[in-house]
Amino acid sequence: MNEIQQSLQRFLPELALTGALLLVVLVDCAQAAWKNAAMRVLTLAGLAGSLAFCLGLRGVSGEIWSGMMVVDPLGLFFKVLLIGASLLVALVFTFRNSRELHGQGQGEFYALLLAVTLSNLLMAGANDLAMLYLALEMVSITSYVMVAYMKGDRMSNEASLKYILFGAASTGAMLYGLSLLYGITGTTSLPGIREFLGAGMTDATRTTMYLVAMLVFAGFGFKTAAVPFHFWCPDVYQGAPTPVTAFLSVAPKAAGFAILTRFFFSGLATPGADAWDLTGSIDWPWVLMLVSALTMTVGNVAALTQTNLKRLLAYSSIAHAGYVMLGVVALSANGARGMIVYLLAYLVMNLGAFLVVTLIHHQDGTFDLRDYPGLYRRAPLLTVSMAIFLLSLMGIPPMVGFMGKLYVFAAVIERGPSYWWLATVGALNAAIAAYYYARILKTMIIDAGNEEKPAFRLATADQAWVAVLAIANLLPIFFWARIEDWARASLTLYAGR
Amino acid sequence: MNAEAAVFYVLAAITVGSAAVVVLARSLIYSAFALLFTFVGVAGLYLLLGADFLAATQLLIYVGGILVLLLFGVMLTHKLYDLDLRSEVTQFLPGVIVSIGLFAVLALTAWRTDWAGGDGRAPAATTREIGQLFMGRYLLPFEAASILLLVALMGAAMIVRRKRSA
Amino acid sequence: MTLQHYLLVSAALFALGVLGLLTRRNAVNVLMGIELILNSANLNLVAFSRYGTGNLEGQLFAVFVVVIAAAEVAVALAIVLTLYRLRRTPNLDEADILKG
Amino acid sequence: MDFIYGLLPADLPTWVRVLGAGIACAVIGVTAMALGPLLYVYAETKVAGFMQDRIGPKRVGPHGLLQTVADAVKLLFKEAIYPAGADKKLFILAPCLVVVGAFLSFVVLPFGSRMQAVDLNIGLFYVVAVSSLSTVGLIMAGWASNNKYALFGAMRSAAQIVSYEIPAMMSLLTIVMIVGSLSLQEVVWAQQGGLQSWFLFRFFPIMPVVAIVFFTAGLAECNRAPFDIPEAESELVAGFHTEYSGFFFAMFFMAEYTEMLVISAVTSVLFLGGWWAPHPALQQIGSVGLGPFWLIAKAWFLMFVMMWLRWTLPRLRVDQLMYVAWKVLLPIGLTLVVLVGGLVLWFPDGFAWDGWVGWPLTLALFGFLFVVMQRAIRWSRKRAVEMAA
Repeated sequence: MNEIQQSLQRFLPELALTGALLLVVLVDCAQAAWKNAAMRVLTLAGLAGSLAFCLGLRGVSGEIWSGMMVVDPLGLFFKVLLIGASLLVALVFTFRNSRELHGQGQGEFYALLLAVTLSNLLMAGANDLAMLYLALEMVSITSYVMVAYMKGDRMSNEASLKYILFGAASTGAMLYGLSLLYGITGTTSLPGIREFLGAGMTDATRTTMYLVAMLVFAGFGFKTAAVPFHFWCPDVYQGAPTPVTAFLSVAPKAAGFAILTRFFFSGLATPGADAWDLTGSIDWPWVLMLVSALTMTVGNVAALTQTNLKRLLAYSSIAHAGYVMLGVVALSANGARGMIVYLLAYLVMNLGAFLVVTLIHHQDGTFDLRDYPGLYRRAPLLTVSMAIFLLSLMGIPPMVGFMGKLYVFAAVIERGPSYWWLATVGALNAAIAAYYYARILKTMIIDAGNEEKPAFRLATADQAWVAVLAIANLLPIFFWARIEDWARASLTLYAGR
Repeated sequence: MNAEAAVFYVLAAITVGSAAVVVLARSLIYSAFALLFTFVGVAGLYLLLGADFLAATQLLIYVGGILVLLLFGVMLTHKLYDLDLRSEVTQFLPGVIVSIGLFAVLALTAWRTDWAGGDGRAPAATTREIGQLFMGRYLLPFEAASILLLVALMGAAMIVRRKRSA
Repeated sequence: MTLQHYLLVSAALFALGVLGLLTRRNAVNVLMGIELILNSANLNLVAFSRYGTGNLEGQLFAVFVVVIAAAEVAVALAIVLTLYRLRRTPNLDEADILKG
Repeated sequence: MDFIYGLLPADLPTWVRVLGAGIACAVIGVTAMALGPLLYVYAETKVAGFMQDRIGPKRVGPHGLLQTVADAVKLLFKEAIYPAGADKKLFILAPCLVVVGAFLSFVVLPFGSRMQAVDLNIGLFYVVAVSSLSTVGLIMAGWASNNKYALFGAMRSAAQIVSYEIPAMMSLLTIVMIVGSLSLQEVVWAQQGGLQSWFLFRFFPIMPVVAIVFFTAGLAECNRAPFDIPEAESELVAGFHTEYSGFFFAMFFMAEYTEMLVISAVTSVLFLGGWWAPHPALQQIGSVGLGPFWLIAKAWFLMFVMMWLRWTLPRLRVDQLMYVAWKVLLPIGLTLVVLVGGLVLWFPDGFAWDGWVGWPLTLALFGFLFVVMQRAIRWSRKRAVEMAA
């Protein structure tokens, strides 16, 4: 009983979300006019409460629920990031300012948002193969439903179908890999697996570990949309309602990186050594380097020719996953810090870009870049903010995006000359990306538009949120020391047993 | 050849044979009904492995739930009473080559790897222990799974329900 | 019977499931292939649980997989039904608005 | 099986005795299962006749006793007709699956303390699990018939069975919580000591409700009236077996009545003490155990209740059918699970009034329900007449 009580205390963020989820489902059954407002408030309150509970867990480290999950600073960082992403999405995107969601039932949306957040948190702290797989599938299944949210819309439906078939196949492959891992090590708990692998293994088993790693990576690659498991990504991001796209491009991806980090560092690292040291079983860096380089390149090159902004941002988000992966490749504390910083930056810049796209779609009903000329005159605030978001995505100082790139590139270069080619690939990619981001800016600002279109009428709340997100891309540079302290403090993985 | 081996080979033949029908049959409905035998065969293998609880779960959920759902899916996505439920096949040859290669790799893995060894005894009668584990060590995944089922139920209902005329 | 026998059966199921994924055009049929894959992984888990350590972890994992599979199929079929309602086809390659 | 094993001469080799006992069991079992429906169909016609002020069968044999035998013989010799365009393989396989699904449940039914084919420790779970085979069989039959009414009937049946399985499971869970085991034999042993310790009469106002939920769901699971929408003559001809004739039709018939027997027997095991006599003194005559007698008597009584209901209650509409499953029985079932869970925790020995007050109260409750239902039916008939006039 005592253990359950202790687990519950360290599980308060998740409990708050669960409570809010159940309440939203109940309220949705009511037939009242205040229902929608109540559900929105409940959702926001649940998320905010969850965030508040997270603060109480600072510095706590340990196993909960008999080793099914762990609480540790890195997990906490991801929890804050994930809850923050959901909170921002719930605040910024409303059923009023999105043409796609307008008129759809609201209860399920909030319930699903809370459910995805909850599963993301479970994923960030999973410490057992069963829990890991369950959490991953929970995130996936709830995301499938969110993508199909626009009833009667062909694109939404088609996107969801592709998503679910691709997702089910890749998680199926991952499950097979996990089952083989259980067969090799005889346990499903990550610390147990590390203990076993740390004791050394035979050559035959090492070969099997390659196979396991490949199969398991199918699942993680699917979640983080890394090449070659990225095929679903553009279709899904284009077909889903834009708020959902914005959410999916940030939260599950971050959760994917959380679980990737935990699986590789907590499950496969050498016990006793530095927490960021992997077993010498497989040449991990080379595998990850290749994936990272391919992901960046494929994403950026494909984005070059896109005119649909949702699709363009989808490809660019694939590329960004490649940059984040650079942090993982470095396999060092600095690399992990780079990953953390990059994900933080990515959250504010990507959500901002998607918000602008949504607002433009709300007024003009288009996602096509060819309809964007002349926007500067019609909506100066949106254009300026978009410029900030895009410059941030490019990695231009002093935006946060620059800090993210700086940290990951530094971490890679610091690893030695054999890694420098990767940094070069990354730099080249940044140049390609700069081209298509700049093209959007040019279209919006310089190209002459059709003067007949009316000026933008934006709600005050929407203007405020755009401005807040733009400032969030600019300001952090001024109190960077605080952020760096936080990132450094988050670099502890619970690795005991 | 002892009795256990005989039972195993029969079950394995049923499982793999019907799985092949699932994948190769031209008619969708044959695939679906062949899946029944795969599921039952796998349930039999579970029994042989001493996992009686899991075998019953397999029957209940796979046969009574998933298969019935799939059959509904097959029938609702075609003209009813249409006998010719064709399921077209694309890229057959490359697919076969890939799967044969995959099978070879997995078979080799199964043969060569040094799997974690125990004393070779089956876990004791499982139902009670599984129940206790669900309420003990696996409490969190157990509860999380219930949330998952709730959300999936809600989501599936939301997706198929026609848009409100409001 | 040894562990390897069961692993072979499961490997065959997995390969057949992948074959189904690769060659079928019908969405429901692809789902069947996915079920084969999940079943093969489950068979692995139970076999390892029996012949490996003799602990129940594998069996419990398998129970969760079964539950997840059920939820996944329910959602997937809902989506396939909507596709059919909108498009009058369950075939995947006719779902082709999203391209590029 | 042990029982018959004991009857065989002890000087035979063991394997002969085991084999002999096995074969004898199988023969007796299958014969009983196959011939039972003859009896039940006869009973059904007689009950129906009585309820509707008719005489029922009376020409063939004394009191028409051989009527069903004659029917069966006719069915067996009738030509098996395959509808045009039907899928012959599946058409034949379907009734086999349904029958197998129905018969497999018998494996775990305890007829006496030692009269049980296998005492699986997942017995209850097993009973629920094998019944899924029948569901697939139904869909197969409906599809293979190449007839849209058959297919509609099959899909309705399947949807209905799957829906009602959930409340049935919920009420099963309460019993499992009280007993702490899934083995049917242990469920029966937990009800030792006569009438007052049967589960139906424990926790007075609660267990009767559990029993009603289970029995109602069971009734729906074998597609019996008032839940016989899938076979509603006026809408869907005869449902999934519309196209069947001859031997295969007989198989469906057999499966249906076998399922009725299984549901009744399981209900008896769960709530009516299984093979225990109402009073310990009635448990055996001399050295002969009366276990099978009591179980079969209880099961037959419940089958009679099923027939009674069939000829009394009007049929539900499809939407009402689903409404009852999801919005009435399921919430009640969930509440009961929580409630009984609490009771098991706080009153491990049952309520104070469980002993000698519980069962008369329960019977009074059922009597009350009976009267209320009778009134309701009479009232609705009167209204229908008024409306017509």
